[in-house]
Amino acid sequence: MGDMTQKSEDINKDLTRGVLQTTRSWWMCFLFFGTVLAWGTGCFVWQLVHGIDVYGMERPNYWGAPIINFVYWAGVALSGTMISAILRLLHAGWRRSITRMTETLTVCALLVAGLFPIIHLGRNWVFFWLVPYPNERGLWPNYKSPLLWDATAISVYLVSSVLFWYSGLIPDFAVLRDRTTGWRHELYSMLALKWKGSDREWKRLRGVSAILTVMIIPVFVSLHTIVGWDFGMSIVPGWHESIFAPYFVCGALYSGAGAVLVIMCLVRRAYHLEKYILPKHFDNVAKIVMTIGLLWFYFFAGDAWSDWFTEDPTHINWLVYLFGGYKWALITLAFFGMLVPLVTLPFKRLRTSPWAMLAVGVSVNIAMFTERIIVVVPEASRSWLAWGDYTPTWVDVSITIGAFGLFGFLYTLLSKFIPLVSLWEFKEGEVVDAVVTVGNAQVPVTVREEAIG
Amino acid sequence: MALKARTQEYLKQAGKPADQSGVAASVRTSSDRKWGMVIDLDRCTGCHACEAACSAENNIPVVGAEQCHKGHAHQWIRVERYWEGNYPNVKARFMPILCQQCGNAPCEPVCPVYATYHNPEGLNVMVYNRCVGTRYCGNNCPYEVRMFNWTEPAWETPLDQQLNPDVTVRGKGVMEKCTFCVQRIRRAEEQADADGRDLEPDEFTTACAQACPPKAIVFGDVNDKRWSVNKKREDPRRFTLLEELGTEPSVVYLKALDDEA
Amino acid sequence: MLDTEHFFDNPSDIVESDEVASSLRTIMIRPGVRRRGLLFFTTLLCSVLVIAAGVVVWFWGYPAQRNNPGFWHFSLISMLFWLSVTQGMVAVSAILRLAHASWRYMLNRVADVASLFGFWVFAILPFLVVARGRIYVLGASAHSNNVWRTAGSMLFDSLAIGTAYLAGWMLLYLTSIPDFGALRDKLPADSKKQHFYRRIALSWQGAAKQWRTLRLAEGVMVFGVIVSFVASQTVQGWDFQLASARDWDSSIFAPLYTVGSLLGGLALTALVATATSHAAKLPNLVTSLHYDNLGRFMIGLGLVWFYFRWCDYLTAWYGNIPEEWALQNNRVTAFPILAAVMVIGCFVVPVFGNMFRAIRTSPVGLCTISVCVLIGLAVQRFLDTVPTFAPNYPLSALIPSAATILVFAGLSGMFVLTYLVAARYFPVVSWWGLSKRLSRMHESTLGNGSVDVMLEDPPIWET
Amino acid sequence: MPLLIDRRTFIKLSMIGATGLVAGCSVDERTKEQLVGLYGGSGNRVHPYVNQPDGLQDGVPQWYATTCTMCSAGCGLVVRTLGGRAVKVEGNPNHPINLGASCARAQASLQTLYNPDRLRFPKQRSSRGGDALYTSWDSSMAAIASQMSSHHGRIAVLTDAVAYGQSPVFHQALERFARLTGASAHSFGLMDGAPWRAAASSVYGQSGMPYHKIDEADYLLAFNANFLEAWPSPVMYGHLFGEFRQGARRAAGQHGRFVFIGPRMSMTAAKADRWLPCRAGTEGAVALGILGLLGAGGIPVNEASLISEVSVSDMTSVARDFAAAGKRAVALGGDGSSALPNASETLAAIESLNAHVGSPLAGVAAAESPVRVAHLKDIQSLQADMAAGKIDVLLIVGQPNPVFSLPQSSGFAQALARVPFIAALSPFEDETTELADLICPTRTSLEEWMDNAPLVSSPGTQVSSIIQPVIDPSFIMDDRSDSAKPWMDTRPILDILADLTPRSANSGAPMDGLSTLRASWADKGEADLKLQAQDDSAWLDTVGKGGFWTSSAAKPEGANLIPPSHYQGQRPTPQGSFTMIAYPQLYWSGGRHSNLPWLQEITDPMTAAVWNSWVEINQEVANTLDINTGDIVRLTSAQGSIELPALPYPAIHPEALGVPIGQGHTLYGRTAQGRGGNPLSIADLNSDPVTGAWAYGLSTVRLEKVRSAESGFRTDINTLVTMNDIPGGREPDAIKGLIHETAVEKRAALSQKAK
Repeated sequence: MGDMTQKSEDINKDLTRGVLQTTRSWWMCFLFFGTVLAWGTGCFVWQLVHGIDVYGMERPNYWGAPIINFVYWAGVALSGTMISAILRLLHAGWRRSITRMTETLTVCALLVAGLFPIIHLGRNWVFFWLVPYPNERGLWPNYKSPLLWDATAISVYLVSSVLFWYSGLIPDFAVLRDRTTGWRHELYSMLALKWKGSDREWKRLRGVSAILTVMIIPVFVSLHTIVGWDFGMSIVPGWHESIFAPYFVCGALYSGAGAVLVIMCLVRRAYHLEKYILPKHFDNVAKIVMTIGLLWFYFFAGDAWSDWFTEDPTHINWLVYLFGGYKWALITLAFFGMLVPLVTLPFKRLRTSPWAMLAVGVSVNIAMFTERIIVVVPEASRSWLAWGDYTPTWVDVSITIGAFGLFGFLYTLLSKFIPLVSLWEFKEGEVVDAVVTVGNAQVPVTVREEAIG
Repeated sequence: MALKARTQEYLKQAGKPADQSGVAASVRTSSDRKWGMVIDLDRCTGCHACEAACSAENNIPVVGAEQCHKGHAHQWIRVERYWEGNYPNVKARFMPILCQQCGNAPCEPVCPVYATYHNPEGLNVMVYNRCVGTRYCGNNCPYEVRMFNWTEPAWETPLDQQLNPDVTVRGKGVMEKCTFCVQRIRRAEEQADADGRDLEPDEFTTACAQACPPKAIVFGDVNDKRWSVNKKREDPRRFTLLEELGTEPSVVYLKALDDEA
Repeated sequence: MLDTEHFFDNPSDIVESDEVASSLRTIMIRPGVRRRGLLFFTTLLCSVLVIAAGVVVWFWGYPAQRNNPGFWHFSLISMLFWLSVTQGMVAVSAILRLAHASWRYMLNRVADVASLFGFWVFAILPFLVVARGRIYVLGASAHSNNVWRTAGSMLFDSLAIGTAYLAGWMLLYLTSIPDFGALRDKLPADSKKQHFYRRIALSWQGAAKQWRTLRLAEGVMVFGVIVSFVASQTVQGWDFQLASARDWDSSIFAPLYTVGSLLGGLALTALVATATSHAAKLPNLVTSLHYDNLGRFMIGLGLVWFYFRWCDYLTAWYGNIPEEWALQNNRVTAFPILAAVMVIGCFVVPVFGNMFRAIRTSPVGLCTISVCVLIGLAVQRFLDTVPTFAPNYPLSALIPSAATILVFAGLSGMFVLTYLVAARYFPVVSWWGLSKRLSRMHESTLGNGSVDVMLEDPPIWET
Repeated sequence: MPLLIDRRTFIKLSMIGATGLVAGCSVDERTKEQLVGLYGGSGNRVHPYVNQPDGLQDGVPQWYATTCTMCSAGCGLVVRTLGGRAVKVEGNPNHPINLGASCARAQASLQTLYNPDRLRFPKQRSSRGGDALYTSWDSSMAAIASQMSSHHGRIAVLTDAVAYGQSPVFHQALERFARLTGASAHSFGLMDGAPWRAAASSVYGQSGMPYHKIDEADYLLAFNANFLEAWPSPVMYGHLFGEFRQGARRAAGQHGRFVFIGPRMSMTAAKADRWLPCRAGTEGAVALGILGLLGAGGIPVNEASLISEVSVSDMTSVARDFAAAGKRAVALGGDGSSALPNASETLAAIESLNAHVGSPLAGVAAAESPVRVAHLKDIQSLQADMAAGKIDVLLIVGQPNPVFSLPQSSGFAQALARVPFIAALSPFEDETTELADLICPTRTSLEEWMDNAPLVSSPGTQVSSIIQPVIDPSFIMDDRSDSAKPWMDTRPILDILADLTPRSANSGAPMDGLSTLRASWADKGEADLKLQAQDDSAWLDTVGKGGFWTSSAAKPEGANLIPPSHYQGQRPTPQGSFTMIAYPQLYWSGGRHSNLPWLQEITDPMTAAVWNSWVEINQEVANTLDINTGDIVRLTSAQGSIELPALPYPAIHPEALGVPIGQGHTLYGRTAQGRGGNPLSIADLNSDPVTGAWAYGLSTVRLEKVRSAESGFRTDINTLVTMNDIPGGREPDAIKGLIHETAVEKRAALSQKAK
């Protein structure tokens, strides 16, 4: 077992290098995202002062860039849960090295997504009226409104994903606590909650993560169902569809999985984790992207088809507008969201090359952002008695870029404080997947984790 | 009109939809009054006097050419002109569209802060200082009659002298719509209570109905048969806008008549 | 106990071990059916039912019931129910192959045989699809929502349903070639049957290269089956179910009916597998591991089914558009008991029932759950279409009458007959599947712990 | 030292963060209160309870009856004031003209009262063209008085025909002022009643504005008569039209037919059952053609059809229906047909249609005593005097604004330059007062005493309404300056005229508006009016009621029938050029009211355009010339050229271009300046031969495209903003065919119900 301890020491050194050393390129990244974030916040303050008029919205379509961003970022936020919770439920061993990365992706994306319901308000400074706090006038928010379901779903999902993320981090904080001095030591010892690594602690940690895995699945589905029902519940011709809930969940998974590919490639390149994130991981995530891509296309076609199917001009106007004025969005969606994945994903050689998968991840996310535009704007532009159009202004664009800036800023900041590959999970994986020689045959033996429940 | 006939027959057979609207049943239509309006499209000459009277009565801000270009105009009642046919046999129809004070309003359940709710007198009331500006009600209104304050409204001195103190001046970020001149309803009710009597029929009316030269708009209490609005509601030319959406609008239109024969 | 020393030297030796051989022999040699006993009795009963249903429909249905949409609608619904459930079984087995589930071998053949029901469908469906136009003109809406707005519905519906069955047949035939080969070798030389099997076994020698091409073909056909299944269910979901729902073009119907038929297929696979293991007197054909996994799969599908159903209901309720809400409300208030049966059958029983390991792993438990699921799905078909006739027809005319129940029974008889007839000609329990299962999955002791040793097949596309 | 932040610093940090956020976007509640101005005056100054405006009680509205002078109809108004602020204008329910209704302009009259661009203090301009500096009232009145006394006999007064033209007391005061100072009085307004009076005298033998009781008519035939829009009495005709469509006559279920013959479908034509497009300016030919068919003079029908492009079959069917309707048929001329080169002949032909049928529904209500000369002839005579140097002092009263309303090439501005001293008494600065040496702010009609006689009233009713100040303008405070200084210092016109009239001649002449008014009512002809003016309580009742009106049975006078039988009107336009129809838009009253924000923002009824003017081009013609909505085109005529955004219009004659009058101001306050183009500046100067009234409605122009429309909004490139709900203004699919029903369907429904 000697080589075991030596190997775990190498693993510790590799994985905590990102946390302990601050390279120049990290600072460059941090400052770049910081400036983009500052530009975005500046635009938000400009919108606060001048009112919603700075966006390009008008009478029939009242929702624009903030809602599109909200749906997109809530979609990206679903990826972490899928990787860590669902794959753990399905005993997919290969998930170990990327769970921490994707859960951080979830937390950051969710923080960004949580901001947009406040940005899109007409009177942003009274956003707290949406929170059901007791007040002397006995006024409660209206729980029949899908926007309230949104607020609840996001806060529940934020709490549960932070818990899920933090519970996995405790052992790693303990490792870092023992390797750092000065204020870092104080910080990590505070965060590690006096973790000693005793068997009782490991058993309790496994219990917590088992429960969280099972409980987070319904929260993860309900978040994007409710975001879908923001539109499904209205009676706007294009939005009043019963397929919107599963359609949005698949859309979210699709862009989430794409984001996972992007993050895996970038983090692997940034922290030189070639030994930890293997081509096998890219291969499996790419397969997830492909299956969910097909599922998403099935729902997308179902939504558009069922409007065409009614032969009622009011329901078909938005489709005419989609194929007319918004043809550019449809072409970007078709090219980036359907053609690129369909061409690259079936080939194993492409699936295992990180840079190809980065390209596919980025193209999937471009497509899904355009798809959110297609879901939000054309339908609202062709209402019953009034038609309108939505031309994004510079504030719309800079709020969107500011959102990416905020996400990047948070991710680089967090990657400074937490190791992006979970140490204990990775080591646990090494032991389990040993190769056993039985007779003269080398048999890959996987000790299956005890089934949950 | 196949669609309408089918709805009628469908509702009759399948029973009325369950009584659920944005407000608990106890609050809804508990008082005996229900305000309604009749707009006779044959009389309406499209002169927009109602739009001017409404702007004067309800402190509607003037937003300027650029905001109009961006589609941010503020008219609570707008008189739409629909073209039909091509030169030379072309027709133009005038259609005043205002908040229909729906009995079953799609904008009520979706407001997260109860800024718009259904009051006992059958009005869809807008609580301005409660509105946080999510604009979901604007999306969900099929008649597109909800106007949003995209920027801070401004009246240069002395135009601010003309502001009507009975109506709140809305700030930026608040949704607003026709309220059937609720300030006039309240003033008439208070006056009646002060005199210790009930509201007499046709005692008061809304700003647009009062200004309309051809008397196309008639406003009144639909539950009290003595008001003149009820006689007009039985006119065989009656129809309501987008009735198939189940919004139960309280504004009844009377068809215009063409005599090309 | 199997001696594990040679266990891995040559996996095919395991077949020769006595335990495996004995169970194979029982299946192989007596594919036929003896005169008396349970099998004979069921064959007789089913053929009587089928003939009775045919007579009723042909001699009484056409002349007397020409203008009664209720009668024709029920026969169409029952046909659609059995059609979707059989395709569901084929799809479930295809999904298990795709997901490379190690416990799938036994269920694959049992589920694939359901595609033979296609022969009955090809016989009956054209009549019903032609009648469909008339049913819905008399019934719900003046213009029936025909998903193929422009083209005629009959051609495209049959095309979609037909391809699903064709793909099922090809997969069945391909995976049963090894069995035909075994039969060819086992039967006495140049007897008439032996000639027949030699011709359809396509010179199968069991060589490694042949196995590899078989696995590749199986991989391609699995993909074909799944795609055609989804297409066929989409068409059924929108065209048949929505044809009668006036103006409520719920886009969720396609996925709802896809998941519904998967759930039904799963339930029916469990039932048929248990029945086959009893009929073939092979107690370890379907072990508790199979039931456990089937149960879990059923929980997942039950949840997804209820999720789609809830989307449909909530969108109509919240939108509050009279036509749409009247339809949904009519479904629930006009037939409260049936609505309850549907929800309990398709959601409460499979999801909460299967949560308990004891119920899930016991054959009796899983079979009762499956029966409830099938009842729930049948009621769902009834509940989605009949209330829309309400405005035109008094509800009394739409209660299933004796004739319609007989038609349903006839169709069920057809389904059972498919299995019995198929059993005469080739093993309903696949021979190579059984040997593979027994050889690949075994408890073996490693040191002092016992470890489930499982020889992982490389995934299909890596052959 | 543990790094832990203790609780107190943590709270401090978060407070700083929080306040930072709040300060950034806090809304200053104080400004909102200021806006509404709860009590008297504006801003946060609560009026000392001591010197309240009369009868002011907090929160209790005061209603004052007055009369609207936004156009010459003279509708009765009732203005609601709260805390000394005029808040809402409503129609006076018992006024016979409008019976409680009011039009968009009446509602916007409040914005003339509280317009930010009002002239606030008298201004003196040192040199012609230099910038004007504020002076005091006394110095400016002294300057005018001295100028007038030193140039006795060489003085001219140019008054505003719309604001003061309908006021008998103003006429009296002006005529006495002119007699005593030897000034020549001229008045100018765009829309002219002269052709009407000429036609009435030639057909009915009485010179006056003809009336048409269309509410009792069954067949209405309008020749380019936009009686629901700008002129002569839109609210009265609006009410009558409402009755015509769904009034007592329709209770019988027979639908009154309304046919409109005109080159362009105006808002009124949109309400017609049938619109017969005719070549611009040839309405007279159609009328004469129909007269010919009815066998009462006129011209042969195929000649009429050749001239006007209205088909013979249409004309015969109209003539047949007109005759069939008998006494219930009414033919109607309007502002469109009275602005043609052959205006009097056209109107005479139209009125003789009524005379031929002998319908009691048309006639002349009250003969007008002073036969007034046409505005164009009047202004051209003034221009001639000025050019000849005979005028030393010119006094401009009100807002005639001839520099804007006459074509540049008419030379009026150059003539003005020849006058040594010009003084303007006007509430607003406009293009004409720009050339004046002295400008004194007068009050708008809601702030002064005046009376008003409506232009048209139903037969047998004599109406004389009263205009009274509804607020005391000194209570409009300038809340920017800290001292409580009134925002403006204005004086009523009657007081100014009284001051300027040389006092030595008749001492004891009434000094202020109220006394002048009561004096003029006292020496009025009718007995009961005289009584009103003398007895105080009777006078208060009259003022409270808003005026005095009596109605007696109308005696139908005989119509002598000399039907015209020749036509010298418009011939087909030369090839390659168009006929520009400059029509008065219903809100902007010929340019006078385009400085009111509401009237700019409320959409135009037919084109749904706002904040701009446009050129209506026939759809096919626009397609052939590749002109789309919003492209900038140039109209050039003999008089000059203007650039306007084009608007392909589905309902206008191919050879005609419709341009609304009212925009294109170069100097008229922030709301009106620099918007669209002014068609009057390029209108031809030809006039009606009989009366000399200006035929601004018809000019030949050439059209060429300057550049195509750019997306986005820029004021400098004249972006056209249209507010159609559905682009192209088509009927939305959701309510296709829902909002109208043909009479055939109605009759079928009625008979089906009857069965």
